Amino acid sequence: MDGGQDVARGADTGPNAGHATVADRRAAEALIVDVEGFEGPLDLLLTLSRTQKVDLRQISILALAEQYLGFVEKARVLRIELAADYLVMAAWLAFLKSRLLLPPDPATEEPSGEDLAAHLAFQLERLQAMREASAQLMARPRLGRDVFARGAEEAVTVHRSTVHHASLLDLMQAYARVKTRDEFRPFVMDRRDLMTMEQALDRLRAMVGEAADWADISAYFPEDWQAAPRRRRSATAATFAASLELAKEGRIEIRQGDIFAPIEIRRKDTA
Amino acid sequence: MTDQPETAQFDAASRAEAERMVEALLFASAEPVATAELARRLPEGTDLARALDDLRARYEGRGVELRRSGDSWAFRTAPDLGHLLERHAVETRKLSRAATETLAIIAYHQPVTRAEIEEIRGVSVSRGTVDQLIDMGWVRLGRRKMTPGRPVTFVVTEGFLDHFGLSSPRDLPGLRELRAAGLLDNRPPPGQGGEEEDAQAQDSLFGA
Amino acid sequence: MTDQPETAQFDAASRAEAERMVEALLFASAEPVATAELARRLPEGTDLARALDDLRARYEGRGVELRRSGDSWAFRTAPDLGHLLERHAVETRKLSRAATETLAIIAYHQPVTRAEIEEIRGVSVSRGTVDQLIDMGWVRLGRRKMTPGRPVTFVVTEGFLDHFGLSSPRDLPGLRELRAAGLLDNRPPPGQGGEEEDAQAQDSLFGA
Repeated sequence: MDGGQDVARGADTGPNAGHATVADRRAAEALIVDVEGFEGPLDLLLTLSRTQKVDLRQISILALAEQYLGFVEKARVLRIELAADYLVMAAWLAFLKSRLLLPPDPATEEPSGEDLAAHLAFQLERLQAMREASAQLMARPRLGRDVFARGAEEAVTVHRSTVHHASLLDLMQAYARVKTRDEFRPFVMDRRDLMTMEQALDRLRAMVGEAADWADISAYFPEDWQAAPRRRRSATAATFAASLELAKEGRIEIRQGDIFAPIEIRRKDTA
Repeated sequence: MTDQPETAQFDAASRAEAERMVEALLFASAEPVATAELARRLPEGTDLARALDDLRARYEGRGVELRRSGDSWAFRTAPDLGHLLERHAVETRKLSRAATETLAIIAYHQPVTRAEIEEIRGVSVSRGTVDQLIDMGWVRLGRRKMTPGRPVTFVVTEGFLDHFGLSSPRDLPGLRELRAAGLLDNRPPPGQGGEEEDAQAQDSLFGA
Repeated sequence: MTDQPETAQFDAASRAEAERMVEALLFASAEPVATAELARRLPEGTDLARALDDLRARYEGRGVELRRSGDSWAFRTAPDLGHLLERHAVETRKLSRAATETLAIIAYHQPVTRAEIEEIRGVSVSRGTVDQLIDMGWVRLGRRKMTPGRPVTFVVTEGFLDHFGLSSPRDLPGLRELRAAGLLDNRPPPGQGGEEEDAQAQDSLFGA
């Protein structure tokens, strides 16, 4: 409790030092011990200002600055570490104090000590006002504590219905997709309906010896390649290509009466 | 409340106050409140029965009503206003791919059996898909096919034509038009079913 | 509703009906309902403002009251009956002093930036404090301020107004007196002639 005594005496630097009661001393002591409880230097200043027991508008900023500096000094003596912003405030208040005590320098454009002090007073008053407003707000009848909402909430029933939509384009694209789906598979030649030129050539070579008269190349298609359009088409192409090959070899003659007319071949007699 | 000494005035004030209290209690409660529970929560000497009567009369014909169920009391929305607490949320969703394809096949090939649809799509068609299209009013049953088993066929409806702005299913663009429109990028392999036009043209080229 | 051809009668009936409907809608909801939402749920042409006025008058002094918070409306039990309803009280997190002060500063000074809150409190505001207020649904982000850095601002929500029984931020206790006393002014420290660097330096001096 020795430290406490020190602090109590430390508060004597204030203007009310002479009339300090035991209670005041205790309060000042508590200030030091509870320094953690302060919400920053402005809060501390506000608390200190209450010891002046005057309206905040009449407060002596000079006295307040001295109180604060005294507080910081005591904290230093007690080896209580103060956060940096408390020290910054102390430095600023020391500066303010010198401004207030020294006659103003007419050459400088810097704000006067009075202006700075007035602003600090404004800040304190504003903080105090916000603190009171906060208390008033919290004291209002509050929802869930004093005032209540309907307990049996009747929820809105939502009837969901889904409307499906498709456009003509969707429809056409879907059809195109279905009809071309095979094309998007890895490409595998379907040889079942495909006659190669070699096949046609082998067949033609074997048969051409008998072809004395002009005949449509389709006559040379195997029976099972005549009907189905896809097979017939492949046979036509392969046999035509084979015919050209044989014509080149000089084994057959080839003719077509007109555009799109049947292509005919016959054996070429070699003299 | 009032401090008037006249009994009548005091009585009127306390009667109104009792009604207010019951009102607040019932309003704030999540569950209907039993008469006994109300009595327990109200100041002693409150004429609860009268307060409930007053309250019931006050809410008569209002948007909410005081309702009794068994021995408990609660505020409930007036039955005729129930519709205000309903919301009809209509969600527009794109028709699924399976449904769109099935619909397209029916439109292009109608009348078409389920087996035929499956053959064209190359996958089985779920009952739900066709049912959905029927539900939507875009597809209906056509005549049975005169083939073994007499399978049902599906055709598109007037509603379908309406929705897609077609005057007849024949107005559906053909594959060539689809291709011209860039909807069919690849040349189809020759001779695939449904490409009669193409096959025709080539066949005639080769003199078929 | 009535089929009477007389306009006056019809009007009176539809007026009463509108009031009933708004009553039902607001009674059904524990949360305040926005005016726009009410309008959406009511038949077209309903005079919503009048219905709300009628309803407010009807419930004046009752056990439940019609209350406005911002642009939303809700029925709430009368504040003087809180003692009856203690059992419905919900345990709320006790707010720290920093949180209640920050909340008050946001309410009275809104829209307000974090730097401004810090200047008023003379101490830095932890992120957690504002986050907690946002979490509780009492504070939300407002528009960015048109000053260098375009800092975000904070404003109070309709949930805040609802919780504290305020119709609008203008109804905050003592607001007028505070404004008259100049305590809501954004008064820069002397010597700050809009030179931002200077301001910065002094702000940090004041713990901003």
